[in-house]
Amino acid sequence: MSAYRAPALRLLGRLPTVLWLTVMWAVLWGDFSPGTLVAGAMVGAGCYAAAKLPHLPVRLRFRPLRVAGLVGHIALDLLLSSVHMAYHTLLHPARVRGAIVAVPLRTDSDLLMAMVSAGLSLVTGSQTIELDREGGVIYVHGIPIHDESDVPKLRRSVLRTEEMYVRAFGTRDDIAQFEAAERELAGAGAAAEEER
Amino acid sequence: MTATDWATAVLMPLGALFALTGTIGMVRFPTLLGRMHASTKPDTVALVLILAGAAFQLPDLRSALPLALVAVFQFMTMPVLAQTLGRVAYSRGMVVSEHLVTDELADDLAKREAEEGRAAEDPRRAEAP
Amino acid sequence: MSGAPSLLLVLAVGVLYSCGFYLMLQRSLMRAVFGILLLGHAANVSLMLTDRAITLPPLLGGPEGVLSDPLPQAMALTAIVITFGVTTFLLALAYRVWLGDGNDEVPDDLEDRRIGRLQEPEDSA
Amino acid sequence: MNLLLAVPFLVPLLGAALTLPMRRAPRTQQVVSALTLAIVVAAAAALVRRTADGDVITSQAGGWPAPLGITIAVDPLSALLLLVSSVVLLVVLLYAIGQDIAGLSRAMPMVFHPIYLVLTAGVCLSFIAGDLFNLFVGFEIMLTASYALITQAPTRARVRASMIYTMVSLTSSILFLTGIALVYALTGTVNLADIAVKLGDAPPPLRMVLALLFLVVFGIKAAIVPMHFWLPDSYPVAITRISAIFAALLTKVAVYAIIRTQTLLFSRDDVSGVLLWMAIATMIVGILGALVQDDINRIMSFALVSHIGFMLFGLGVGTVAGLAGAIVYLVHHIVVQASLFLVNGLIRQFVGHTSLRAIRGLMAVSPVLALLFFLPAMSLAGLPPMSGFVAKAALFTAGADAGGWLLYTGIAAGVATSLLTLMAIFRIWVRGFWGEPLEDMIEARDQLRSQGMSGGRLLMTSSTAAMVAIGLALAAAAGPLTDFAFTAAEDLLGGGAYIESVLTGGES
Amino acid sequence: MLLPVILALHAATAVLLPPLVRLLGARAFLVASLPPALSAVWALSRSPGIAAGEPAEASVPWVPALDITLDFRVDALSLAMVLLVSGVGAVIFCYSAAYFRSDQAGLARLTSVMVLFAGAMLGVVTADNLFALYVFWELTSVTSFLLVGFDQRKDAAGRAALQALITTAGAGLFMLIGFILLGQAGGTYRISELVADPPVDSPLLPVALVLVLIGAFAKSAQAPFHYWLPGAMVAPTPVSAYLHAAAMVKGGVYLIARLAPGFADADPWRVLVLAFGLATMVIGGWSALRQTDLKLLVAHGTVSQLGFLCLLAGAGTHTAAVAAIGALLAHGFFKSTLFLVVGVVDHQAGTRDIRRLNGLWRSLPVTAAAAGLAAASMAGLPPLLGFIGKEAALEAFLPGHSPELPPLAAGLELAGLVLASVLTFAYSARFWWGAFGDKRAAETDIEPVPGTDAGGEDGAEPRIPRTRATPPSAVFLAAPVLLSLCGLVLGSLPGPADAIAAAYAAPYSDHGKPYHLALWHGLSTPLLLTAVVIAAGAALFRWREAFARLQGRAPRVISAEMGYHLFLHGTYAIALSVTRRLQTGSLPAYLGIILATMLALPGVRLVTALATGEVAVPSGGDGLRLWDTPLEGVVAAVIAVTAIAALREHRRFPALILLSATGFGIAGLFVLHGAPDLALTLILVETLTTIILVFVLRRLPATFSVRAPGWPKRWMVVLSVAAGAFISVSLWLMAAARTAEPISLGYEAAAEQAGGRNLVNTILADFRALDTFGEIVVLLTAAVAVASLVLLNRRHRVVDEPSADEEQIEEEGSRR
Amino acid sequence: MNVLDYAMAATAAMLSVSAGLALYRLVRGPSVLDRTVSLSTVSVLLVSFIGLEIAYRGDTAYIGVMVSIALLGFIATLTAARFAERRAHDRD
Ligand code: NA
Ligand code: NA
Repeated sequence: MSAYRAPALRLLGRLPTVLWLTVMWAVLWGDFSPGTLVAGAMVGAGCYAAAKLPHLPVRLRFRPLRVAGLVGHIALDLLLSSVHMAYHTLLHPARVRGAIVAVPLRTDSDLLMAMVSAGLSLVTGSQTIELDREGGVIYVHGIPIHDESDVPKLRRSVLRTEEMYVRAFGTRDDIAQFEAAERELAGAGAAAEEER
Repeated sequence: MTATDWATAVLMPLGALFALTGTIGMVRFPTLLGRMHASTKPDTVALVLILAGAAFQLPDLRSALPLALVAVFQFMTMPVLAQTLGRVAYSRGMVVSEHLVTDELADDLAKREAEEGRAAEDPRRAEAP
Repeated sequence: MSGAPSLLLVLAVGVLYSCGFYLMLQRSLMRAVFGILLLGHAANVSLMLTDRAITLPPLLGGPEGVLSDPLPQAMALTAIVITFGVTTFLLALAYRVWLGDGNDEVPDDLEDRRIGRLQEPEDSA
Repeated sequence: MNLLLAVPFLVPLLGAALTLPMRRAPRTQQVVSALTLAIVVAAAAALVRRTADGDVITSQAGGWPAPLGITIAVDPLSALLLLVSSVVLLVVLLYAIGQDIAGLSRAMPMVFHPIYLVLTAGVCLSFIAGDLFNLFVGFEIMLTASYALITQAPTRARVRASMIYTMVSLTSSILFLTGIALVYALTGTVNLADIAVKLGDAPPPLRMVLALLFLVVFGIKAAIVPMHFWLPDSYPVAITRISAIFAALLTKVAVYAIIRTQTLLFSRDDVSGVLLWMAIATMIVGILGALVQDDINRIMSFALVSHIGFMLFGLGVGTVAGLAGAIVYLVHHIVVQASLFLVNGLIRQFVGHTSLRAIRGLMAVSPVLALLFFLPAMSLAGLPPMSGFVAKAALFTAGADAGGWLLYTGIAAGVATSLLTLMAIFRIWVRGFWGEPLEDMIEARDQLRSQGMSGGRLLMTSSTAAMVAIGLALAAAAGPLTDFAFTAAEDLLGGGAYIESVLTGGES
Repeated sequence: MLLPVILALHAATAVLLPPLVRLLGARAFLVASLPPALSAVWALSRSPGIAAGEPAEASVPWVPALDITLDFRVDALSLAMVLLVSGVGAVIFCYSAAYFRSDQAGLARLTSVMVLFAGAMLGVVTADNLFALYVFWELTSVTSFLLVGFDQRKDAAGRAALQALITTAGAGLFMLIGFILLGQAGGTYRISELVADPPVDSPLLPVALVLVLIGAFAKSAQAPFHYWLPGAMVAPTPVSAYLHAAAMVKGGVYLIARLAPGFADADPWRVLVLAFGLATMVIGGWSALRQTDLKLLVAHGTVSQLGFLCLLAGAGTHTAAVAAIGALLAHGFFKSTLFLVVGVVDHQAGTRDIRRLNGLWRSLPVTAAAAGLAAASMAGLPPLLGFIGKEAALEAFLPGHSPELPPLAAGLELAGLVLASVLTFAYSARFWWGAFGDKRAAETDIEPVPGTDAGGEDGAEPRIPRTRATPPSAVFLAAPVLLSLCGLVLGSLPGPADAIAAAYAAPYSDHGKPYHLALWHGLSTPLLLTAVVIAAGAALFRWREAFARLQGRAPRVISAEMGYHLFLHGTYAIALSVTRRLQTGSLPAYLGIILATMLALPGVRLVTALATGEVAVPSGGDGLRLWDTPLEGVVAAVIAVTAIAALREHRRFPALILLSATGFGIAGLFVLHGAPDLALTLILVETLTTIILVFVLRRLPATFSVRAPGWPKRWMVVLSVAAGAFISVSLWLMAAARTAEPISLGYEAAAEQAGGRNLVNTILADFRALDTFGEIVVLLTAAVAVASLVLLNRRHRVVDEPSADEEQIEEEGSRR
Repeated sequence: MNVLDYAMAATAAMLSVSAGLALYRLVRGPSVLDRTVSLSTVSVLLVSFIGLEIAYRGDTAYIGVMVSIALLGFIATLTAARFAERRAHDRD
């Protein structure tokens, strides 16, 4: 599945995780001296090896503007939905119902799918239950869902989130593939919607 | 009271308030998924607000950096937890259907099972792979 | 002079010890292990309670104020690590008991049970 | 830091570090272990010489002055116990090496050697620690090593026994730590000498509570009735070399700790009544247990419990003579228990087990074994002219000298215990050694004869014989030993020398 | 002085004998006889001086701090005993060379132990230090144990040996305490000093004397300890002759004789000695008359004689002391002769059963003659030493003879003495007749000669065949003959014996009527009494069958052996019931008892201190505060609630989660306490522990075992809560009562010197680096332990070392 | 006391109540997942508390603790969830 077979590249793939662990280590010791950093890198590498963490293929782009937009969107969403949730919590939690919807995703990048899934889970009121990578379907639990009419709203917000992630982080190929799939699904999706 | 003090004075109680409503939700919601929604995510908001408030009380940016790291860490880990918990809850049948408006995952699973059942009944297809 | 710890903490440490002892007295291996874990906590908290709460960390050159007593902290640190090592061993042992006996129980001594069943001394010549 | 003082603790650890990776060089590993212990023996002997006049040698680890840093202190008692312990450790090691050479053991040498040396370090540190928390660390080193050792060749029975052993030890450790917290709460210090001084101003009832709590803490490890039950359920199950060392040393380290804390820290508080009652209960309950056992190792374990009572009695007498008696008994008992457990090991090797139900006529098949058993057995029973007699005479004399009905009761209990010990021990002799030998034992003998004496077996037997001989030597040297014990006891009860040496520097 | 060397020689010979036996066979006994012979010769050479009142002394230091010194002192009494012990010993060793076959199993052990015994016995009778005496005393017990159990393949031998050992060594322990009390009271352990200057005013003296007498009585087989001696007859005959006639059993008599000059007047010495001695004498004589085994007959006779000796030795009058020496020597000679004769009869005729022996005097004339001399001496016939001793004894107890004895007591004692002497005469006669005499068919189990039973009508009894015996060798005979002649010679020429007796009796006042051992004292009351004894004894023997019927009808004397068995059985029963109740094998029970002990000792002390107000409870102000900050409430709540919830949770995984939360709470507490490093470490350790626990828990069953730990739950709750309360209250009170500023105030200055900012780290790395080092050692050791337990031993998980019992026990356990 | 102090007190109070509520869920369950969720909340609350502590003292000594609690909370919760998943077939 990965083109990064060469050892050097595989090492490169692991670097971000180890780097992250090193930083945490340094924070832990409250000390960014070289010694601490080296020790942290060693511990990080050790943990990495011990835990057999998956290495991330860095097949990403980074579009600062889009990313900023995404972050802003998420932050706002987080805050608002939390307030929304608080409202339900305080008033009538027993009456709140949810729904699990299946949303076919348009991108076929594993990494992007994972990011979308995580992004959905980050925000109050929605969270991934299952991710069918092969089928490209994400099952999302949403809350609060009062009745059937709220279901398409949830579906739409999932799709919007997907698009934002793809446009913020996807490579040019990813975006091309995404747009092709979107076009393909536009018709079929409507049909499917009716079927349900 | 300096400006930073004011910032702290606003951010911290606000964060605590989110935490409070979150845990109230955790107690009050009748379903597991409901409790998860109600608590895990407002907690994150609460934490970020409180850490921001704390950061304003620190003398310099460098000592505040770790607080930012903790916040980032929380952002990174929370979805992982939420997804894991959701998946487990569902697979263990703890998502009660009466609290669901619709459950398309159950529908799909039933469909898939039915297909596999047909495959098993059909001797030709069973031997084929 | 340091003064006594506050009543709430005295109560908390009492509860820790009591719960630890209670768990330790159970037949279940894992509960006994949990008991030891709690008791380890309890002992370390006891060390801490020899000094007042609401003191500054024992760092020189920090903000002005009363510093905590560093010695109980150092001893508790050592004790935590030691307890950890030993508890790990206990767990490994519990695992072996389970491998051998297939249950989660602290087993009785067999020879004691055999002697306990005797009605007459075996040998009084 | 005084190098001589560091040797008993650091050299074994160095040895442990050296032997740990030597899994492919068993001979080298054995030589290194033995050499390490030989060095410790030499150092201990030197310390005995230097403390013979009652001097206390102290040293501050890291050079920090007394209450701040950790004090290492060797007084005559510590030196004596260091010497006896290291000698016993060395001889048992030789036995173990013999067993390994003969291929008769399932213990893993790569684990056994380093951990055995760690155990040595723990025992030695406990003897020389001049600091309560450091004593705790020493105990923990010793105990952790003992956990590792008692599970060597883990059969189901051994795993069960280890569970009991470990849980009880842990309980004791936790209470020890709690005791340290209480002491620190009261005095704000953990240096033994410093505590001794600062307890002077403490309210007597609280001091008494501490004295009794530490009695319980170490009483668990010393197997004082009613905190002894774990011992006969765990020691006999371990493999020989381990049960020998455990029986000989581990309880004695706890007895040492009792002596040290009660004389140094709690000299102002009179717990002698409690000590004497516990001593009496320990003697009687222990030996009654021994009478109904069926397995030689278990008989010995119960007898071990029982005889801890004698040492406690000596401490309870509260006089120099009583304490000296306890010290002589301590030394005697270390050697005699090691001897008996090693002999039991030889029996187990010979017959396959140590149950009296299936041993008969050992004397006819192996007169050497019989002799090796008989001599320490006599000593354990307190029969003259063995060291056990001298020790017992010292205790009884001290008790009678001090007088009082409780002491007379204690002496009566001691007499009863001696008689019952005699019965228990000679029951082994009559049932196991006398009588018509069983078929399989004759077969075993013939098989051994046809194989001839291998080097390993020779080493096992001769190290056992050496241990027995050391016991006889103790009897022969009972005069100097007792004199030394009196010096040690005077130091302990005088108190001043130790405190002065620690707090005013001594040597460093 | 030569004595310690001679003692060492015994020991050295004992070590050398085993190889010699391999070389020489039974003849090695001749080598073995050298040390006792040397000892006897040495004693003889020193006897003039000793008799003249110049004891030989020597001293070897052993444990000076305890006054355990091997002091030796040979005075008249010791001289007599040395001559007996070593002289008779040497003779018996020579006899043994003929008695034993060279292929006898265990011969090396036997010779070796016998020489050791001879040395120990020599030590007993020459020691002048109570401890030294005890040392040799118990050495004789142990060697006797090995000798009685010599035929170790027989279970009876083992039982008898153990019985003798438990009785004598057990009583010996009482004696040791008696010695210690005596030594404490008198301020010295030197026997000669104690006897010369007895601590008569000490309140402990009566106790000490009773204890010492218990030891002496047991050793000398006085009632009620007399059962062990007949039992010990399973030993080979030469051993019995030596130990149970000449030497060991005299130990008690010797000790009594040794102490009597100092302590006879102290209560309750005389009463005990006279009462028990007389009772033993009568009981022994009575039961000797019932025996059919010659050896047992002699053994019971010995019991009787020992009673006689004890009362003489302990009576504490001049004449009794003189009589004691006479009787002691006489007994040593005649009793060992009798044992040796039994050996010869057994060896040559193949039996020692009276009912299977008939007319043996014809085939063993010399043996019969020697036996006759010895028996006559025992019976008290002139001109033998036995007669002289008995005369003296009768004289000693004549009412009014000695002012030390109240007339009534003396009269009673005398009557008893006469009665016992009658019995003695009768069993002496019975012995000779039983061994050598001609018997009627009704008195034996021997098949009558065919055809001789027809003549029943004329009153003639059927004839029974004479027992056949091969003639013994000269060497074999020499010993009994020599020893029996000693009795005759010393009886006829009592001068040397009298010299010794006089020297021994010197400390007693003779009240102007010095008594000497002599054949003829004129027509005196004792002579008359002797005549009465002889007449009555002869009558008793004449009408022995009638007497036997009488004995058969008489209620059995309460057997003291039953007492021994009761003691033994009772002890084992108590041991079992105590042990099975206490040693339950249950770990929860053990831990519970430990907690209970903690509550019973320091716990109770704390409660009494609180109840009586001995210790101040902090009140108001600084001591009594609910909290330092309300946050403590949160932390305390988290800790308490999760901990309590964890113990109520029976499912392992929720319990683990709750425990993690407790860990968090404690970390919070550490934060409040200004201990960031501690909180950090706790959390890291907690994480690791949790991970490990999950790994282990995954394999274990989902819920905890719910089997009750064996006692009611509420007890456990009470116990745990009380223990927790004790500790926390102690902590509270102690912190409130702190006596000094904590030493850690010194760390701030020192840390600057050490160059550390974090005080905790500085302590760990600098001030208390040794602890940290130790902690690392513990951690590594634990790692190795875990590895060896879990990883390395995977291959052999179940049973890997011989432990046959385990399976067996397990089987039994499951069958239950 | 100024506004900041009041704010901090209010924060502490609210966090405390939250902790109590989380504790309630932790103890009551009913399922292992409920406990897992509340464990994660407890850890977040602890981190918040420490944030408060840092603000109160203006000192960063506790940041290490904070990071490790965050780490532990994550690891513990994840492990718990994984565990629950693996043993889905048996009742907890
Ligand atoms: Na004391
Ligand atoms: Na503090």
